[in-house]
Amino acid sequence: MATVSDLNISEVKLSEEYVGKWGMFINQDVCTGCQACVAACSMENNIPFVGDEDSGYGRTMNWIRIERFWEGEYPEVKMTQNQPMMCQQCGHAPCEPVCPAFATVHSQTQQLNLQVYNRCVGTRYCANGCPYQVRSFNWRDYKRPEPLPNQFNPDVTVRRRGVMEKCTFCIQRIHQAEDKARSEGREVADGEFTTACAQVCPADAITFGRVDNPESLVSQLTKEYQGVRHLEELGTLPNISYFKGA
Amino acid sequence: MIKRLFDWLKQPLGLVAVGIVFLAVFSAAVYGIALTQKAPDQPIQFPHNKHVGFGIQCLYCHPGASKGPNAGLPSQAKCWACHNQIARTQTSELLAPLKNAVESGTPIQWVPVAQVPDFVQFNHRAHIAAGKNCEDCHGDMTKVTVAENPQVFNMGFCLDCHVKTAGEDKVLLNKLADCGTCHY
Amino acid sequence: MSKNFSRRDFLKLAGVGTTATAVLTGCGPASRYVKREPYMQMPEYTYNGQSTYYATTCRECAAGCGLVVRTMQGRALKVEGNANHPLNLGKTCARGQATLHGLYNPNRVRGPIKHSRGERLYASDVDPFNGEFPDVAANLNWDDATQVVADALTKYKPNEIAFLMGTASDHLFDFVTDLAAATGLNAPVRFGALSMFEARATLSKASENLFGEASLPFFDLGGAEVVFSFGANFLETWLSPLAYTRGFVGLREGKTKLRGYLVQFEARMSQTGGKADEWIPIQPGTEALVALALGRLAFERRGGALPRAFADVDPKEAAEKAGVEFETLERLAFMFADKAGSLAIPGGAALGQSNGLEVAEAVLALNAIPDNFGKRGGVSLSALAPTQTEYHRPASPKEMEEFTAKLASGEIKALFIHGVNPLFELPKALDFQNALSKVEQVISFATFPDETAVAADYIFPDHHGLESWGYQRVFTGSALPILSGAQPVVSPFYDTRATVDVFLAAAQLAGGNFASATPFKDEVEFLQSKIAPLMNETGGHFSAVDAPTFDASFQQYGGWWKTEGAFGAPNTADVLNRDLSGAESQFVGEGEFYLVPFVSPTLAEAGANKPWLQELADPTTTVMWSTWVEINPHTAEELQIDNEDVVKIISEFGAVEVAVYKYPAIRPDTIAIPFGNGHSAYGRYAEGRGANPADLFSAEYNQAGDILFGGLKVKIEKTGKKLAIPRLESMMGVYHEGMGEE
Amino acid sequence: MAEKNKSKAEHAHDEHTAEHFRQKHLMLDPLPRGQMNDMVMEAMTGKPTWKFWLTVVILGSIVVYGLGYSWYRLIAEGLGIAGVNRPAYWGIFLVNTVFWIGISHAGTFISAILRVFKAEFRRPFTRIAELMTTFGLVQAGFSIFMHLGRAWLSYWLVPYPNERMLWPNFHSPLSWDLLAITTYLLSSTMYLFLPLIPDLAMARDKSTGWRKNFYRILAIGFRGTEGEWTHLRNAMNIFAYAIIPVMFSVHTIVSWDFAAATRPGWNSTIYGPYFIIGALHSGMGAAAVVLAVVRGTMKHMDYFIRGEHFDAIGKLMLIISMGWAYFYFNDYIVQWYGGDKWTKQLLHFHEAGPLGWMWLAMLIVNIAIPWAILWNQKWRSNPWLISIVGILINVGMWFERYLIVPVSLAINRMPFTWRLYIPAVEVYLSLGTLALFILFYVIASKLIPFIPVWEVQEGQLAHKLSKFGRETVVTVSELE
Repeated sequence: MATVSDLNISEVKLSEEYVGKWGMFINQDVCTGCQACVAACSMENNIPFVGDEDSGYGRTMNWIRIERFWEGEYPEVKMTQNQPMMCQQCGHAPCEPVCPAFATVHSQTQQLNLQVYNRCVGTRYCANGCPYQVRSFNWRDYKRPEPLPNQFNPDVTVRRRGVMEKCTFCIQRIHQAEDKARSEGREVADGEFTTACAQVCPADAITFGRVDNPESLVSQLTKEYQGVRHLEELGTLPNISYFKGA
Repeated sequence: MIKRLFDWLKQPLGLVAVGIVFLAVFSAAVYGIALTQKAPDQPIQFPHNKHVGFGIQCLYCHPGASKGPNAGLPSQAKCWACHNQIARTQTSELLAPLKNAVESGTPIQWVPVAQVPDFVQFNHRAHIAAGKNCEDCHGDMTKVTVAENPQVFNMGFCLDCHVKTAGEDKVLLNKLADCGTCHY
Repeated sequence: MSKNFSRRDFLKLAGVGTTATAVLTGCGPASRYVKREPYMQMPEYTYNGQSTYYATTCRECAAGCGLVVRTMQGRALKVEGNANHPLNLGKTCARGQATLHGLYNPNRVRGPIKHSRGERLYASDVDPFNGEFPDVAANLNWDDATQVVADALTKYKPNEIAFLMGTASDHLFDFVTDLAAATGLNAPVRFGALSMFEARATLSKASENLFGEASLPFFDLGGAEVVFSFGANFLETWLSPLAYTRGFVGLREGKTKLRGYLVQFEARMSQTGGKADEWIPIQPGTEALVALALGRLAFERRGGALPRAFADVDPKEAAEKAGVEFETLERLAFMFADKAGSLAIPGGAALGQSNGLEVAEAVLALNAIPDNFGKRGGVSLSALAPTQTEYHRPASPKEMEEFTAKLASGEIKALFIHGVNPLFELPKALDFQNALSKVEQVISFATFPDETAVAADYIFPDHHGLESWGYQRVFTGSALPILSGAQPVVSPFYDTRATVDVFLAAAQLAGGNFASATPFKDEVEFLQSKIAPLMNETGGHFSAVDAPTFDASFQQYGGWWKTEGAFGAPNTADVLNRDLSGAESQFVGEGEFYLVPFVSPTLAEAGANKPWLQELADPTTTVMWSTWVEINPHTAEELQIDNEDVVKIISEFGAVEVAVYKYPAIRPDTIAIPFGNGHSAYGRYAEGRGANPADLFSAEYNQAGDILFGGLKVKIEKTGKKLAIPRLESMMGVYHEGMGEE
Repeated sequence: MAEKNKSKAEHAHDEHTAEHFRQKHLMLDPLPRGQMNDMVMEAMTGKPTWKFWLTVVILGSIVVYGLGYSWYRLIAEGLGIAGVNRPAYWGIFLVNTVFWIGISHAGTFISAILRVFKAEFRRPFTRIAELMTTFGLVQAGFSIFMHLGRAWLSYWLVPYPNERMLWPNFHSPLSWDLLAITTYLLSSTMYLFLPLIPDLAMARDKSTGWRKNFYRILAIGFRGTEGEWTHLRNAMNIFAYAIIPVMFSVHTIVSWDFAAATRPGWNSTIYGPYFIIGALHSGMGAAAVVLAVVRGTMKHMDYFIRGEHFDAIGKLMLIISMGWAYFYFNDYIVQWYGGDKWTKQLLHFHEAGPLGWMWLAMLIVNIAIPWAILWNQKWRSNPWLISIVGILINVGMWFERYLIVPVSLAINRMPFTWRLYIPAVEVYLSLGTLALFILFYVIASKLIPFIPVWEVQEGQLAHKLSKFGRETVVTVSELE
C-alpha cells in the first residue's frame, strides 16, 4: 500500500539536470505591453477586479503583470522592454517548502507549482518566499455584481477571501487537452492548446509548450534566442525563459 | 443578580427549564444534522430502480459521462420520447409534473444529489475510460427510488480508490494522488 | 413555564440553537442543494458540460476582428480570436477580451424605456464596488416601442429625421442607408471618438491629394526595415491595432534580414514610442518641417535632382526649430536613404494640428524616397471590403459640427442614435447637449445607460454585440477584402431587441414607402439578402451550393473573405512633383504648454464601463481606474507640483481637473492627458471617474476637417487638492521616490 | 574571644554595616514567616479599589473592541481591512507575534536560567517573570491566528491522522513554529505552576470562602511534607533544565520564518542567536517595567522588590544590550559587505527610506540609551528610571521587528512591486493584545501570589552575614 512518503510532493531537485515539463518562452523584444494577456488571464481564470482603492494599494489580483522601467533622463530617456511577469513554475520553488499546510505543492506529474485553494489557510508565507512577487492574495471577498458571475469559467475554482492564488499555466487547459488526447489514444501535440495569455498575445510574444521536448516550438525558440531565466542565481530552476531584446 | 439567577435555576422549576433548553438545543442540532443528510425533495418522485429494471443503461440518459466531465441530466425530450408511448403517463398522478413540464415547455428543476464541492474538478470521462462502473461510486441504482447519494463524496472516498488503483506503481500514484489532478 | 422564562425566550433560544447547528454542520439544506434544469431539447452538437464555440465579430472598436466565443449551457465564458480570420489571426486585444464584461455588465439597459430627458437610469452616488444599484426598470413593451418609432417615421417629414451611428460600417448602416435612399430620410452619419483621434479625415484627404484616391493608407510594417513614425500610436489604438502589432512583430523579427529599426517622432512617448529604438521628441508643430528636412537630406544622400516637394526646406533651420540636433536628423535621414525598406507613417496628435494635412502629406511623401508605394514594406491603400465600391469614411468633426448645427437649428425633428455616445465622444465645444435639446424626439438604441441615452426621450436597447446578428466591414489591416460576420453567441440576456428588427416592424406600421423599402421578415433575412451576392463571387474562402449553406458557413467561419487579395497600389505619379508646405502649426490658446491628448490604450472610447479594463494598467504609466495628466518631472519641479497634485488644465475653450503623473518621457513644454474616462453616466464603473480631455478642445479644424485636438496650448493652475491615482508600478522601485538620497 | 574584645565603636560599626546590608538585601532582611505570608496574602486579597475596577473596565473595553469586534470584522471581511498588501504580505500581526514571543523569553530566562545558575537575586520576582512568559505567549498565539487568511481552518496546521493523506508540511518553519510555541506554552505553564504549589497551599490555609476552594483545587493537596518538597524540587529542577532548550528553540524557529525565505535582509544565518538575544533584550526590559509597576501599585511590595533587584536586572539589560548590538552589527556588516544588490538597496531603505527615523530610533533606544543609563548603579537601581528604559527598549525592539517584517518586505528583487505598508485595523488588534496582557496581570494579581514566599524564605534561611577579617560578606549556604 502506498503511503504519503511515496507521493514525492516535496521532492527537491537541485541540479542542472532538472528538466521541467511545461514552460514558456517570452520574447520581450516584441511584447508591446498591450495588457491583452492580463485581460485574457483574468477572464479565463475568474480573477476578480479589486477596485480603485485596493488596486492603488498594491492589491491587484492579476496573475500576470507587465513591468517596465525607465532608463536615463529626458531627452535621452528610454523605456525598458516590457517584461511580462507571472509565476515561473520553478522546478525548485522557494514557495513550496514554506507552506505549512501543503497548499503550495509541486506536481510531479505536470512539473508545476500547484496552489490548492481549498487547502490554503492564508499564511501568505509562500508569497514572501517567492522572489518573483507573482502571488496574489484574496484580501477580501471581491464582489462581482450580478450578472457578471455568468462568465465564470466552470473549470476554474472561484476563490474566496483568505486564499492565495497565482498563475497555474492554465492547468485546466492542460487537463482538458490531456484528457482529449487520452480519449483519442495519443499524446498531446505541440501547439494543440496553449495558455490564455499565449493564445491572446497579439505579438505572439508568449509561447507555451513542452520544454522537455526539444522539438517543441518553445524549446526551439528558447534555444534560438538563448533565452535567459529570471533570478536563476537563486537556484529556483524557473521554467520560463525570456529574450530581453536588443 | 447572578446569584439570584443561580438560586432560581437550582429550584426544581429552574432545573426543568435548564433541561428543556438543553434538550431544545440538542434536538435542534440533531435535526440540523439530520436535515443535511436527508435526500432532497425532487420535483418528480423519479424511481431509478424501475428505469434500471427495464434494462435502460445509465449512459442512455446520462451520456455525458462517457464524453466529458458531466454526466448530465436527460433533456425532457428524451424522457418524453419513451413516456409519451406509455399510456400511464397521461393518467398517472406521479407523472403529471413531467407531462405538465413538457406541455408547458418549462424545464424540470431537478436537485442533483451526487455532488462534489466547487473546488473539485471531477471528470466522468476519465473514470469511465479507466473502467470504473457507475455503481462503483453511485451505488446500486436498482435499489434506489428517489435519487439519493450512497456515500459522501469527500476526499477520503476519492483518494482511497485512487491509491488502490495505483497500487505499487509509484508513477501512477504520483499522478493519481497529485493535488492538481482534482484541485485547480 | 415560570413567568421569568417566557415562551418567546424559549423560541429565541431554540432559534439560536438551530442557526448555530446550521453553521456548525456546514450550512443547512438550503445552501447544500442546488437546482439544475436540463435542456428541454438537447441540441445535437452538445453534451452537458461541453463547450460550444461560436464565431462572431468584435464590436469593441471599428476594426472588425473575428472572435470565437466559448459558451457553455447558454453562457458566454471566454472570448478568443478567430484563428481563421485574416485580420487578427486568432488574436484579440485587451478590449476584445473584456467584451464579456459588457455583455454581463451590471448596468445595462434592460428593456425599452421612456423617460424624461436627463433622468438617471440607475441610482448614482453609490460606492461602485459595494453599493446596491437599482436600475430603472423597463417601462415600455416592444410593441409600444415599435409604435413610437413608427410614429416618429410618419409624423415628421423624411428630411426632418436623422440617424447618428458608430464608426463601424456594419449591416445597420447599410440598412439605414438603403432605407434613407428609398424614403428620402437623411443619410446616416457615422462618428466615433477613435476616428476623431485617428484623424481619419486627414489621412484620407492626404491620400486623395497625393494619390488621387480618398482611402485609408495602409503601412506594411512587417516588410519594412526602417520605420519612421510621426506620432502614429499603431501599437495602441490606431486604426487596427492587432494588424499593426503583427506588422511590428514582423519588423522586429524579420527572419531573413536584420531586426527592423523603429524611430518615433513625437512630443510625448506613447507605448509605440516606448517600443521604438529611438524616440525623437520634436517640437510639436514642426512635424511637416522635419519630414521635409529628412526628405531633402535623404534625397541628397541618394543623389539626383532634388524634387519640388523637398526643395524649399532648409534642414539646418528645421532641426533648430524642431529642437533636434542636426547630426541626429542627418543620421536618421541617411539611415532612411540607405536602407531599402524604409517607411514613414503619419499619425497621432500631429495630424490634429492646424497643419495636420500638411504633416500627413509631407510624411507620406517621404515614402517616395524608397518608392515603396504599393510594395511590400510600403504604403498601400487599404483593400475595400466586399460589397463596397469606395472607401466611406466616418464623419469628420467638422462634418459633425455641421450636423450639430442642423440639430440645433431645429431642422431635424427626430434623431435616432445608435452605437455612439456623442455627449461623451464629441468635444464639448460642439455643444451637442444644446443641439440635442432642440430636437423634438431623441431615440437612443444604446445597450448601456450612457450620457446620450440619459439625454434621450426613449431608449430602445439593442442587443449587446455578442447577442446580435450582423456583419461588419474591415476597412484596413488586411490585404484581403473581409466582411466579418456576427451572430449571437448567447440568447439575449435582457428584454432587448435588434435595432434592425425594430425598424423593420416600425416600417411595417408606418406603411407606405417605408414598408415597401423593407421587404424583410426580420434582421436575419435582411442580412441574408445583403450577403447573398457574395455567393457568386469567386475567390471566397468557402463556397456553397445554396443560400442556406452559404449563410450557415458565413456564420460558422465568422464572415466571408477572399483567399487572395492585394492592397491597392496608390497612383504615385506626382507625389514629389508638387509643393509641400513645411509651415509650422498655429496653436490655439495662450497657455505655455502643448496639449497631447491620446486615447487610453486600455479603455479607448467605450471601455470605461468594463471593470477589468479599468483595472488594466495603462501600458506607459501603469495607472488604473483614473485619468491623469503627464508632466515632465523637471517642469513639475519648476511649477512646484508633485505626483497626485490635482491641477486645472485650462484651454481657450474649457478646463478640466486632473491629477499629475510625473512622466519622464515627455517634452518639458508638453503635457498629455488620456481620453477614456470622465463619464457622467455609463454605469457604475465609469461614472464620476477621471476627466475628459475632449472638454478642452476648441471648435477649430484643420484643412481636412479634423478638430485641432493636437493643436492646443493650455495653462496649468494648481488647485491645492490631492487625488490618489492608483498605479501598478512602484513609485519607489521605478522612480526611487521615497527611497532617500543615494 | 574576639567577639568580646570588640570595641563599642567597632560593634556599632558592625551593626551599621548589618543594617546597611539588611536595607539593601531582601535575603538578609528576614521577617517572621507568618508575617511575610500575611503580607503576600494581603497584597492579593485586599479589597479592590475603584482604581482597580477602572483599570479593569478600561482594559476590558479595549480587549472587547480590539480583540473581539475588530477580530470579528477581520474574519468576516477578510484581511482587506488590515494594511497588508503586495509585497508586504506580513504586517503588524507577525511583528506582534515575534514581539510577544520575545517578551515571553524573559520569564524563562529569569526563572530557569537564573535558577540553574543559582542567581539569588531572582527569588522574589521569578513568579512575575514566569507569568510574563505565559501571558506573552497567549498574545503571540492570538497574533498568529489573526494573521491567517482563514483562521477558522488553522487546525489544519496540527498533525492529525486522516483518511486524506494530508499532513502539515514539516519542511515549513511555520509548522515548527506552531509546535514550538505550543510546547513552550505548555511547558512554561507547567513551570509556572510547579513553584506556585507551595504558595497556593499557603494561600489555601490562609483564606476562606470561594478562595479557599479555588486554592484547594489548585494546590492539589500540597501539605509541605519532606517527600512532597523533594518531589517538587526534583520536578522543578528537571523543568528548569528542560525548558531552557525549549526557550532557545522557540525563538530560533521564529527566526527561521525569516531566515529560511529567499529574501534580501531575511536570509541570514545569524538570525537564530540574534533573535534570542533580541527576545531577551525586550523581555528583560518588560520585566523591569512589570516589576516597577507591581512594586508601585501593590501593597508590601517595596519589601520584596528592592533597588538591588533593579540593579541586577539593569546589569543584565546592559549586557544583553551589548550582546544585541554585537549581533546586530555582525549581521549588518556581513550583509553590507556581501554587497548583494538587493540587500544593499534594503539596507539603504532601512536607513534613508520613509521609515529611516524608525531605524535610527531603534539604535538609540536599544543601544545608546541603555548604555548611557545602565552603567550607573544608582540610576539603574531606580525603579522608575529603569522602567522608562525598559519601555524604550521594548519600543525599540518592536521597531526592530517592524523593520524586519513589513519594511524589509517592501523591498525585494522585483522593484516594480515595491510598496510601503500602512497599518490599518491591526492597530486595534495590537492594542487589544497589549490590553489583554496587562489585564491578565491585573486579574492575576488578585488570584495568584505574586511573590514566591517560600523561595524568599528559603533564600533568607540560606543567607547570612559573615565576617572574614575586617570584611563583612554575605554567605550563602547550599540548601539543596
